[in-house]
Amino acid sequence: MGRLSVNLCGIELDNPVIPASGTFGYGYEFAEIYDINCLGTFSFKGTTRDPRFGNPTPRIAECTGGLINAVGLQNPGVDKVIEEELPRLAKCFHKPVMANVSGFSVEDYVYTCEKLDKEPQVGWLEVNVSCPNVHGGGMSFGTNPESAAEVVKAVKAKTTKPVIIKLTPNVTDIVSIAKACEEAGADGISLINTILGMRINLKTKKPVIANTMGGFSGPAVFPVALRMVYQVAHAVKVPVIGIGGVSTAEDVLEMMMAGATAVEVGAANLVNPMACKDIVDSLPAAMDKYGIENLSELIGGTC
Amino acid sequence: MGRLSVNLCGIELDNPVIPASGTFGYGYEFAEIYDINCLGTFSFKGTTRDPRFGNPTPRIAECTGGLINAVGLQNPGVDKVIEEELPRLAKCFHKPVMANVSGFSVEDYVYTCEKLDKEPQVGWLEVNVSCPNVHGGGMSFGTNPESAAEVVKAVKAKTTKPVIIKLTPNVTDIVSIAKACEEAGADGISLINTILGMRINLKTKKPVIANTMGGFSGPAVFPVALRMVYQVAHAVKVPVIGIGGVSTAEDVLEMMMAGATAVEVGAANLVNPMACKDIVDSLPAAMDKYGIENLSELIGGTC
Amino acid sequence: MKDCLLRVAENKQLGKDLFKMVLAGDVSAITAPGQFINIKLDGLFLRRPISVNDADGKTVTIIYKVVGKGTEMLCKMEPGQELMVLTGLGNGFDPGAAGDKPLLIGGGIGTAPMYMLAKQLLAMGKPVKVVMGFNGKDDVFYEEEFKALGCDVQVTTVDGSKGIKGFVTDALPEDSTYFYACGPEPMLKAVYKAAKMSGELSFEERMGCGFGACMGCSCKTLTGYKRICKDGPVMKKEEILWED
Amino acid sequence: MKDCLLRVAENKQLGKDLFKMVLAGDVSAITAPGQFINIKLDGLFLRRPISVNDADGKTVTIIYKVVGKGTEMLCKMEPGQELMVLTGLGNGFDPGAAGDKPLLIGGGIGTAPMYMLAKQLLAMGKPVKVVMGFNGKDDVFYEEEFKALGCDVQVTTVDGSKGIKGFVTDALPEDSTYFYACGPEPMLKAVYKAAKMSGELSFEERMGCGFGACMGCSCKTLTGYKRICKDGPVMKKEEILWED
Repeated sequence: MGRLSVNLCGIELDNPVIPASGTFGYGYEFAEIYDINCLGTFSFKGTTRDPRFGNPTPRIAECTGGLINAVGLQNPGVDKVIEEELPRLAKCFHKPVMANVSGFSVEDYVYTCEKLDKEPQVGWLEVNVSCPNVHGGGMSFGTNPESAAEVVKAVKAKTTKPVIIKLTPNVTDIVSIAKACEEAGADGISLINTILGMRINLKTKKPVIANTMGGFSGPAVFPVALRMVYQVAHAVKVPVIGIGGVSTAEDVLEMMMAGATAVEVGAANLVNPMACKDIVDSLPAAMDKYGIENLSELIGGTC
Repeated sequence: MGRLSVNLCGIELDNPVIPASGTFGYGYEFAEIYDINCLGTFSFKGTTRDPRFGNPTPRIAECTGGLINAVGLQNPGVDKVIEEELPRLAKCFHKPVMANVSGFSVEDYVYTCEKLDKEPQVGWLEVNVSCPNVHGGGMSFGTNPESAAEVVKAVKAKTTKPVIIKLTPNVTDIVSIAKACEEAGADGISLINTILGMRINLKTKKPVIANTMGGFSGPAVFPVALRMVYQVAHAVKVPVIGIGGVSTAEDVLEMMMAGATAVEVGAANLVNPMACKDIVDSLPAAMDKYGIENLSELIGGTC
Repeated sequence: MKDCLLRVAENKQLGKDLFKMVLAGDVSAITAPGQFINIKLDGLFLRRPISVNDADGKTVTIIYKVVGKGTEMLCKMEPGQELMVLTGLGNGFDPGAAGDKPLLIGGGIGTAPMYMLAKQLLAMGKPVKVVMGFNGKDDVFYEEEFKALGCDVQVTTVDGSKGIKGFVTDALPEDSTYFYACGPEPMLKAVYKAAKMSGELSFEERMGCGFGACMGCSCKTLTGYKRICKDGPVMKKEEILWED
Repeated sequence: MKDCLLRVAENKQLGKDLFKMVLAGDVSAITAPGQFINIKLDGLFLRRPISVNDADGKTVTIIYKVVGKGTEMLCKMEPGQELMVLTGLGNGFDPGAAGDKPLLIGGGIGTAPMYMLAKQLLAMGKPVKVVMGFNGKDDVFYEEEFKALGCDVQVTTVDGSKGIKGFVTDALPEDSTYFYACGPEPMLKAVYKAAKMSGELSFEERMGCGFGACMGCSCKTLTGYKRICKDGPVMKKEEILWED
């Protein structure tokens, strides 16, 4: 157990740095450029029951301090993920991986989670009830305490591994939703998913994104994410994973001071493919600077 | 009527650029450095029934692409505003001004609006039901269609000037709130107010802001603001004022393409005191670049 | 793929809003013509992907048009300044598929990547024909450079101010064995329809990462979903699926 | 208040994390010692307020400690580089209130603005006493500069490594007519309590704009609410209301 290690739902992580779903594929693009076993774990591309192409392009728009994406859950479907992606991943990643799951009905979530729960490589199920990109899709579950809790309850009933629920920030009261999920049996809460945003192309006078709107992420959303992590971490007893604009070791410390047990890094991976490794490498010096002996002493927050 | 002019609730503006409440005081700090009559109008410091000091300091935290403030509606109270601030303003500003009003009960709003409605300098009442800084304050009205509408209805019953309701973005469904306000008689909608955010000081491990959280604004929030302006402008018939991170003439055009009739400029004033004048001055060239003859042709949006 | 600090060795204007930049440093990851690099610029969140015009062991050359904030910043860079650049991105063209008489088709700024390809094909002993299309004569660039290499060059302009009046498709030779095309999508579509031979086409899309991680630039093909940035930007004619 | 492009004329290290920068250009808005300037730095949203150490018709000098991102960027600036700077902010000290025997009290970096004040008071023919407090001898700066002006200087250090061991309040002369103080809030409070004469104190607070628009740095005083940036940073002893 080193200075950086934290315990996430009963599984020891060498460090709290976790590439966020949708910014790290199924790992190999990054395994080509560094040994991804230096990570705490990573959350793989959002997986659904059936294969999906996602939304039409353009799917990307730049913003000050971030980007909007409207990928729309492109993935090969859970069966192909189990048949092809996980065996390929096993060759380059030797730690439990976080399986990120999306769905369009409670049955979808249960179907996909049940299959992934049986895979020995999978350490946690991260259930995304918040992706704002899909028409009539995930959005609705995460904006309401009852529907979010319903997904948690149904998934928990059919699975054995820790279930982490990933929440959308596009709500009036994040705390009520987090508490409902905890009561329904969630083993952890991760937040925030992207904030619904939009850009217009001044030349065409039409939206940049084919789908009009998309999910905004990057350093620009960090203060909003930190606030919600603080609110939720002080309202629930299960571990919280802080997500939203984390780009540096200092950001990791700030998220943990707000109450996070671990941290996911998203948009930063897209501009610096070495971002997560750089963060892991620079954590000890940052901890020294701020007088932190072990990261575990921050868990639960300092304020 | 020039290329830049727009009509806001029956009053002609020379241009759509309006410094936002809380970033422009009652005008004179800026009148010392440029002739503020070049503005469309400006929205003065949020005014309440009674004088307020606001929140304890520190009230300011820096973020990527913006800042968090927790000023908490410091103002001398409506009577002093009418006795001292408006006469002083009359010397340097010769256009109708927008009176920004906050309150902690429906009666507060009505009391303050009724007084300001009688002032000949006041062109519009901008009713802030969204300031997130005050414990037990404005927040609650703006997060719920019924309570927001209740404020609008009560104010409309006792006033004669256009009532613009300023909405908070910290909600699940901005459209339902905007529509409820329109039905209750609002003459216009302005959005977004600040997004609730937080920062922690790594050295002290405590929140930067004495009040823990505060309102996040600046270019970082622009994509969220633009999205909400688009959603609301396509759901209501009354004019919409776009607010949130506007810093350049291009940002003004983008807000108007999303459906705004006019635009408020907030955080930009704090880092560049000439920001609003610079925007007004550079609008014609930006319009030429994107083939826009008159700004009024954008009103209602282009997408 | 490598993320390297490259030094601006040259940055000169070629025409209206058109610039050529030479960057020096470790460019060893660039292995094929038609690949691109992705440039980090201060104050902009996303990197800017720009196709490789030429590369040797020590430098990479790009030709770019000033169209927005990123390229405006780029054109102001001075020799000696440094940039973080992801190099060796994308699959690139396959010179091995050229046959005896390859045809290179460039539209506007899409002409740029054809230069390195032409050099490689000529080095393989192939005669290289280049058809390059522009709006008008002031937009034409690199005609002399292609000729200096020894290419057979045909210019077309939409307004007829230089070369053949019309589009590249009005100037396609009949006897080519294989084509390589890069340019705006309407041109690619027209070439796809007009060309009787096989070939490959280089596509553009708004990208997130540029190296296959974010699925921002996916497209559908007859052989499945592809990422323009990683599985492309070059697609074989036979796999292309036009949507709409 | 003026927003001007100033050129870095000098930027040299004075001690551990301590730098002195001279900026040249239009500094005509600086009218009193104890005022501050507000510096725009690329990539940071808010400007960085730093007190004026000295100013003549053509340059302004600041002394700053590297404590975060902004000052880290500042200390890397090289002569010839330019910065947008709001100048002439705040009320500043009132040399006219000094009486016959003014006393200047600086704590740490708060010693910096005392230099311009000392110069003005000496020019008015007053004898100037300076008490400057630091943690240890390595933190002491500008002792020689104050002496060179002709000030009577007393250094105090918390660890006793130089001058009187203790705080500035352990070295206050009895016979001063008026004091001017700048330093950390605990020091200001101790001086407020210890000083028998009248005086003025310069405060710090996290600022939004720095020119009175945002009400970010307000404080309560016995004469009403004041903005540290506009109505301050200097407050008269008699108006101060300590909160805690």
